[in-house]
Amino acid sequence: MERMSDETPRIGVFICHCGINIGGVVNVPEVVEYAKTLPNVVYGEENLYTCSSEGLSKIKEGIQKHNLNRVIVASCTPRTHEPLFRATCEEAGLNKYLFEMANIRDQCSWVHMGDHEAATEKAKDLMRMAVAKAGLLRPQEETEIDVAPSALVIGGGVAGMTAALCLANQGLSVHIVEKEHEMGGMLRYLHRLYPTMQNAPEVMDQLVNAVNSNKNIEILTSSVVKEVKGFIGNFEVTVQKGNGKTVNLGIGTIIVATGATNFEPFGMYGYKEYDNVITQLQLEQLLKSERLQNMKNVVMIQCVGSRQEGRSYCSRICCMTALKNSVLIKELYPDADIYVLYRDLQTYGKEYEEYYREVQKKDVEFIKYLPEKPPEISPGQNGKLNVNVYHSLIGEQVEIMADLVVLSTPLIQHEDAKDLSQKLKVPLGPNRFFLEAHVKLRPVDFATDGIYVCGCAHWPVDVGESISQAYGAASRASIPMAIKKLRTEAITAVVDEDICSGCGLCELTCPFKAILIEETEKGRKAKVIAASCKGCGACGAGCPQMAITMQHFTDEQLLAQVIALAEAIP
Amino acid sequence: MILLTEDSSVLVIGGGVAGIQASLDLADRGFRVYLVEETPSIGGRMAQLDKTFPTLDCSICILAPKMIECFRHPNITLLTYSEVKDVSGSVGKFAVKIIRKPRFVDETKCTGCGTCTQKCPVVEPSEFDVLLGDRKAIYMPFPQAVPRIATIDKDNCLYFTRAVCKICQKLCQADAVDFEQKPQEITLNVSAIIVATGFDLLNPSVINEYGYQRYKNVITSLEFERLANASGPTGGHVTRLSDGRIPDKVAFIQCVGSRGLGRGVSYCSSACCMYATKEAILIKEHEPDSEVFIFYIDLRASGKGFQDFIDRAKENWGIQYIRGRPGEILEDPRTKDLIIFCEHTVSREVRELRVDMVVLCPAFVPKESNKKLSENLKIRLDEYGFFKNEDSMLAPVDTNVPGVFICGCCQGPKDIPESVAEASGAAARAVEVIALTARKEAQ
Amino acid sequence: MSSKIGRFPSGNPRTIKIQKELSKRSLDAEKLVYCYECGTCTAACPVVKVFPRHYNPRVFFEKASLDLEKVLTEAGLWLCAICYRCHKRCPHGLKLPEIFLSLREVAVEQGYLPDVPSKLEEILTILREEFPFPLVYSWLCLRPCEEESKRSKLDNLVLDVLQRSLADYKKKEVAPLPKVHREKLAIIGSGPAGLTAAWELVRMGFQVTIFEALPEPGGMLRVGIPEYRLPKEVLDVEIEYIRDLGVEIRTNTTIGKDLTFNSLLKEYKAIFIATGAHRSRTLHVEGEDIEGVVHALDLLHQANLQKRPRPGEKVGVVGGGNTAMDAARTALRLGAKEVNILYRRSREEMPANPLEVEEAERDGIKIHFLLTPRKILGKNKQVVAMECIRMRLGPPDESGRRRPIPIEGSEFTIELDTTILAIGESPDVSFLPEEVELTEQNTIVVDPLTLETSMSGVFAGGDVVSGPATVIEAIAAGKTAALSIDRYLREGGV
Amino acid sequence: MTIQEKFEPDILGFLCNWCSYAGADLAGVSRFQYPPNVRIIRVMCSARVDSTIILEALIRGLDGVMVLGCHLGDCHYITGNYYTKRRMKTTKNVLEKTGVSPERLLIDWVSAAEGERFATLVTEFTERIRKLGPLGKETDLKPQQLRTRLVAAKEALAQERIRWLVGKEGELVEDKNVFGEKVSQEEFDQLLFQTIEKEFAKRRILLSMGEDALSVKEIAQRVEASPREVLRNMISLEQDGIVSVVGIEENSPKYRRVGE
Repeated sequence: MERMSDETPRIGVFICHCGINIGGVVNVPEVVEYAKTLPNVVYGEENLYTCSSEGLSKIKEGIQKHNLNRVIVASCTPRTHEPLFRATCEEAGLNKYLFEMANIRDQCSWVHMGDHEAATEKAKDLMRMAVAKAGLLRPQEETEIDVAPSALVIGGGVAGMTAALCLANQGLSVHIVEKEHEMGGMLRYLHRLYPTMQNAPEVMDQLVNAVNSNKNIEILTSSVVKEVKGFIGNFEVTVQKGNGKTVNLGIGTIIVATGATNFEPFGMYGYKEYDNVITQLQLEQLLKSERLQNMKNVVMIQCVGSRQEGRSYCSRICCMTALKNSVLIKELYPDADIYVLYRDLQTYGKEYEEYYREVQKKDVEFIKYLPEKPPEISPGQNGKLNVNVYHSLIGEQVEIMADLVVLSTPLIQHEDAKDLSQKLKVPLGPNRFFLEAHVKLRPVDFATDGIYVCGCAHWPVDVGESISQAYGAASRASIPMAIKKLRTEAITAVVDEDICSGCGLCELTCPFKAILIEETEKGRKAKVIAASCKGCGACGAGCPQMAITMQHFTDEQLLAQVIALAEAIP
Repeated sequence: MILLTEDSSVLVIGGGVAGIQASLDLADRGFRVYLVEETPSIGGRMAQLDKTFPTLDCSICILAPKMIECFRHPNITLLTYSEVKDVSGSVGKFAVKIIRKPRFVDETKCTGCGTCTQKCPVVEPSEFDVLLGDRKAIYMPFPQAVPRIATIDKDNCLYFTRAVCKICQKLCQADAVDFEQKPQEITLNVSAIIVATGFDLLNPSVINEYGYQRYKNVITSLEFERLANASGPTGGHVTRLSDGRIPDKVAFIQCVGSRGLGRGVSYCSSACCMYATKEAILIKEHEPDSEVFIFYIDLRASGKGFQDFIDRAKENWGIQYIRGRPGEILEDPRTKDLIIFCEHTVSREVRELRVDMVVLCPAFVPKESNKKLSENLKIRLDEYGFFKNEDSMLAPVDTNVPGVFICGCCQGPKDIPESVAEASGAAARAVEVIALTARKEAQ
Repeated sequence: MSSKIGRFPSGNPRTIKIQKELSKRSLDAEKLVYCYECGTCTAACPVVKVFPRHYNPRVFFEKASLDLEKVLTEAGLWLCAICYRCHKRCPHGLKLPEIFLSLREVAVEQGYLPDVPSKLEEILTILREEFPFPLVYSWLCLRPCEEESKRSKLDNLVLDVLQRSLADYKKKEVAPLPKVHREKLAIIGSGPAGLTAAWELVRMGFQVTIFEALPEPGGMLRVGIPEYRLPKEVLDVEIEYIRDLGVEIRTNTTIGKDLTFNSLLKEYKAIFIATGAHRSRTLHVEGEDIEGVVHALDLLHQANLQKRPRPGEKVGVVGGGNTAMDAARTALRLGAKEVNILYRRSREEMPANPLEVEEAERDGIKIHFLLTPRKILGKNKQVVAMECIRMRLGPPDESGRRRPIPIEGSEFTIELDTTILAIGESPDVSFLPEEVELTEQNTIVVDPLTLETSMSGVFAGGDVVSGPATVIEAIAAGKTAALSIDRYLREGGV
Repeated sequence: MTIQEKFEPDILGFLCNWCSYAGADLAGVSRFQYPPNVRIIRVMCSARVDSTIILEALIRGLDGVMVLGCHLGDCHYITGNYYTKRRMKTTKNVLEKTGVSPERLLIDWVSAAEGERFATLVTEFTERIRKLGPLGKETDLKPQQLRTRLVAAKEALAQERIRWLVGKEGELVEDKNVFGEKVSQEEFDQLLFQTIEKEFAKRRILLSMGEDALSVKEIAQRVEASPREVLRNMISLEQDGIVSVVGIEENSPKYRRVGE
């Protein structure tokens, strides 16, 4: 039985300890007692973990036993836990929009750890504001939308191709947009791949042929995404093809697999100053085309341009790349001596540590240098380079006459990533890599529904990890297209037709074209298209007649929160 | 032409974060999923953690929503406290025999109210709390357990050992306690199997010069997590096991049993550098003026935002990193403090460091049950005892048996984001292989 | 597989020869490449504690890879005490002592060390700064082979230098050192720990008296270590030197019998207990009391006192430590035809240091693993056979080593006429008052940094604290105790 | 400074769900501490914040208001934060007219990854407000006078003419107007600020009249403005039908409020 919400509100308040995260700073019992004194609050309780199944069943019990028609949970951030609590209310027969949260952890206890009293006062204020808004909440119904059964993969590297193949084999149609004139991405430049030392061109051809022969996949090379409109299930993507023509695609979900590019260490260690100072990628090119002449001493320097001011991250793949290239050099020239100058050797996990031992057996010396005493390069006799480094583990300067110096540089984000992020409306995180929804539990999703990310676009990873993430992104992207129907949020604009003067400012303001002026018997009035309205509220706050309000964020509700807050001010 | 066989189903073995993610992905797209977990509750290793790196989220707070989603998802059947007995058939048509170990509590009736656990007279060390805390003979492993159903530990319950007591049965208003429950064998027909059975930690007494079990105040990192957790044995206060005092000088030791050709295992367990830093920060958070040291060899922080996390630990929290693997730890018999002898390899001096508590970061090792499961599923183990994938680069989640997939730490040590991505990957491969097999049969 | 020693620059003919020679003598030179310089060996090494400026094994082998020429001239090559603590703690289990020994031989043969005698003189001067008996230490650590025929070029050079220094020692007139402090200090036990502490304290100007139960001072150096590893004459000379410095050594005085511990407490300001671990553990097995059954220490003791005990033809030694190895090799030298060693675990778990095990096997001694005696059978009080049982290894016990579990039904008997028990020794602490706290294994509980026991002013070190260990560890303990006693007296009771 | 109890300002924050609210959560997760004076209301986009509600908050005694959105170009709703930027510019201008320092209204952009920056922003803003002191301290108005000025400002911001202008700014300045010409930003701002000036003056006049019939001179006295200026506003109010002449006394017309 749907709980009728228009009779007087009966608000239940559930305040969480979250172990000691809240309870350790905010005096939770005091806040519960205070909340019970607030208008329309008929029931209040505290528990250790409201998000646990025990906590949730307490909410359901509370709704039934005290006949609640509004529920407030004071705990952590609604961004992660609102869906969970709303679903619980729904199960107890309460419309899930008759629910409000007060963030007394991330925006209260965790940030006012030094002042327990002020934190408790703030929790009370936030409680009062939530109760004020809860009183004015109305039930809402969610609309259902169709999902186009076709995916867009941006980037034709190893990650993009793997994800596309996986989706195609599930019977979904896929469009790959690759800005270069051919597929393969970074694989085109690589020679052999660690740890299995498989041949990169073979791996690439295998993938490219599979992609070309799969009839569910359409490949658009030297093409760029020009514009993305719409939302999950109903993206309208305009792609600009190599020949200047554009094509419009109806897309259900999008996977960003744009990879990353190599950092050029200009002005570091004599790069471009001496010609026998090259990067690992250039070394791999020489190895691939067998143009690497014989040599006695090779010095590799790790962390060139990374883990320092301005680019603070470790780029994960440079150590293993250096080791792999050492193995390739030793295969060509067995009596070459190779010195790897490192800071922290990133040969993590099962296979990479084993690979490190294989390399140790092959006349490769590992010298740990300190960031404050980096190696110095100076020209030596007959074309050799004098590499002078302070071997920090034996406390002495070591001098090597190097025939070749190889710099291990990090992968960095593409220049045009900012442009793509704005088109897709997905954020870039620190170091300009794409920012995922949650670093631990949603590593391949974006916060925006329907858009996913994998490979180096998210963070520098090697080929094996890119493939594993590609399968992950394919799985996430296939879900909406598999179930064909999606329920969208009910937070949309509502027009009061008596006040609306049909001035059309709202139509001008809305970026989603979700509100248009139509002729009605009562004259020109604004009309909202619920399916495409994203609920941002720009039209409402700009309407000259103040005729538009947002469901679940109405003017009265916001005002009620402000008034409730102001009550505490003497 | 979309060929998504909605009627096929998938078996997921292991209810940790990887098993949960794979099950949710498959169930969300309409597949029937059977999630088998050998302990009474899903949640796995991650449920035992207090916080996670690099965001310091409270681990159970971000895992509980997913566990509850699994519990409430119409397409997922939770088979907890159950084991895989036998597997036959091939991709598309596997027949799996599952043994549902008797809980001696009727799952349909128990509401998880917990009165029985309060009154039960028998107290046993709790496996979930790594034997630091205790539980009753009838217990729920942890507050956020899913499903929230009690379980009776047959070997210690007075009724089974001396045919007395039965207090829990008398007290239970839902009349859910049923001592006559028998093991139940059910057979499932599934199209694909995903293994996500996770890992164990090496018993660090193998490196006996570190004194684990000999010295009271030498604990493992998992024991630390339980001590630091609010619903742990000490309510979230990290205390010394010798005298219950809050330590103000703590040392972490990395690679205990890892990266060695002699004792322990030869691979790197890849997540310890990061979680040691996290645990160090937890100490500084509880006790700002405490001193925390981390003895490491190579700091491995190459994941997203990891290096910034370490830099923040150094600059903002003042954690002291020492490059060197201690040679010896001795215990001061009176104060039970620990004296660590280590060469600070960058200054080449051997120094003694007196601390109140030592936390060892032991190697990740394969679970004992891997052997039996690999025989049942006929999938290969690698030389360390982890499950072996077909190709660590091109087919990271496939196994030598088509239709059987592996993800998470059961195939090698990795951290939570990699496990979650791999779990989604395994789900995608399962769907792809089912679709391909169905299409082949349709032709 | 390339070796880490002399690896760079690769292709240098001289270093290649060294690498070939090394690979012939010991495998671990190859495994050294896996070292990632974690510093565990240096942290665990007692010699580093005594000579931090001269010796760091990790740095030595790293430099040996980059600049072999220079590193071979360093003192570090000669200071390893062959105690294998590094081997037990290294994550890869590398056996550094064997590499040092082989490297010395090969370096001499390859002409890297033209003037060995002056180098050894230099080493002896370094040792004299910190050691009371540099020659005893050198004999034990440089290990010159005692059979004439098998001696290497290096062995002969070493023996010459040591013999010459021994002769100088005898001639040297030593005046007793001035007594600066009034306090009189007592040391119980004249083993390596006691002697080192006495030497350090007398040099600081204290009056030191050592009480020794046996007729001859030296402890384990005297009774435990066989003549072929340490000629007793060297020991006598160096102990004489310590006596001349002013240390009074009263032999044949057992504390607890001739004098009570409490009487010492009244008379001496501080006491250092260094009585070692001489009481052999019993096997608790039927037939252990039969006449042919003898404890390893007693055999070694008899042999050392030239009593020439007569072991039978077929000898069985039970145990896997250094004492078992010495007892077995001594039995061979005393005329035994066939010597077998029975050890209940496997080779990796053997406490004896691997070099001793190798040399025992080279002498023809057969070692049987995973075997323990169940019963000793005798006929008219003479040992005729021993019933043994096969073992298998279970999960690790508290000591971290895997627990041996007997396999029922695998019993069998070996004929032999002598059984030597070498299953470890424990200290005789009966003379101590209750206030001195003990562990279950009867070793004394001390503060690891100051070596002070639970009684203030009473210190303890060496085997009586650590259980059976090597000479260098006892020396290091003696030095630490001396410093603590000095600090204790200066601060009026720490 | 007398040792009276340190002034603790009350601050209201409007944060957009996708960026600044997420940034605030990240500050929490990373335990960046900041003063507890701010109370946050979550809105789906910073563009949801109507200027009138900001004035409402100040009228009710808040000492400072923060409106934090996504960085320009990052907005989850593409152009939301551009509208916020324009509306807050207008609000600050009106606020200035009341004598209250516009610094009490903070407009800034915080991304989901800038936890530390959010904490610093809140700390600095709280300090600034603390220096400014309680609301209105910087003016020499009595509380009642300040209140009527703020109400006048709020009513001005509710006027169709200003809201229409603000809504059209994007089109007029960036694209072209209906005649194809482009208005420069300066020109537009000048026009906007003039309109604000007029509307604000009219609202103050209406508020000061209350129900009685007053002459221009009397009104000028009440609002402390020149009679000439008041007259001009009265004519335009009369045109809008909001006031009308109800009689003549000593040959000066008496006006009374009729419309609205």
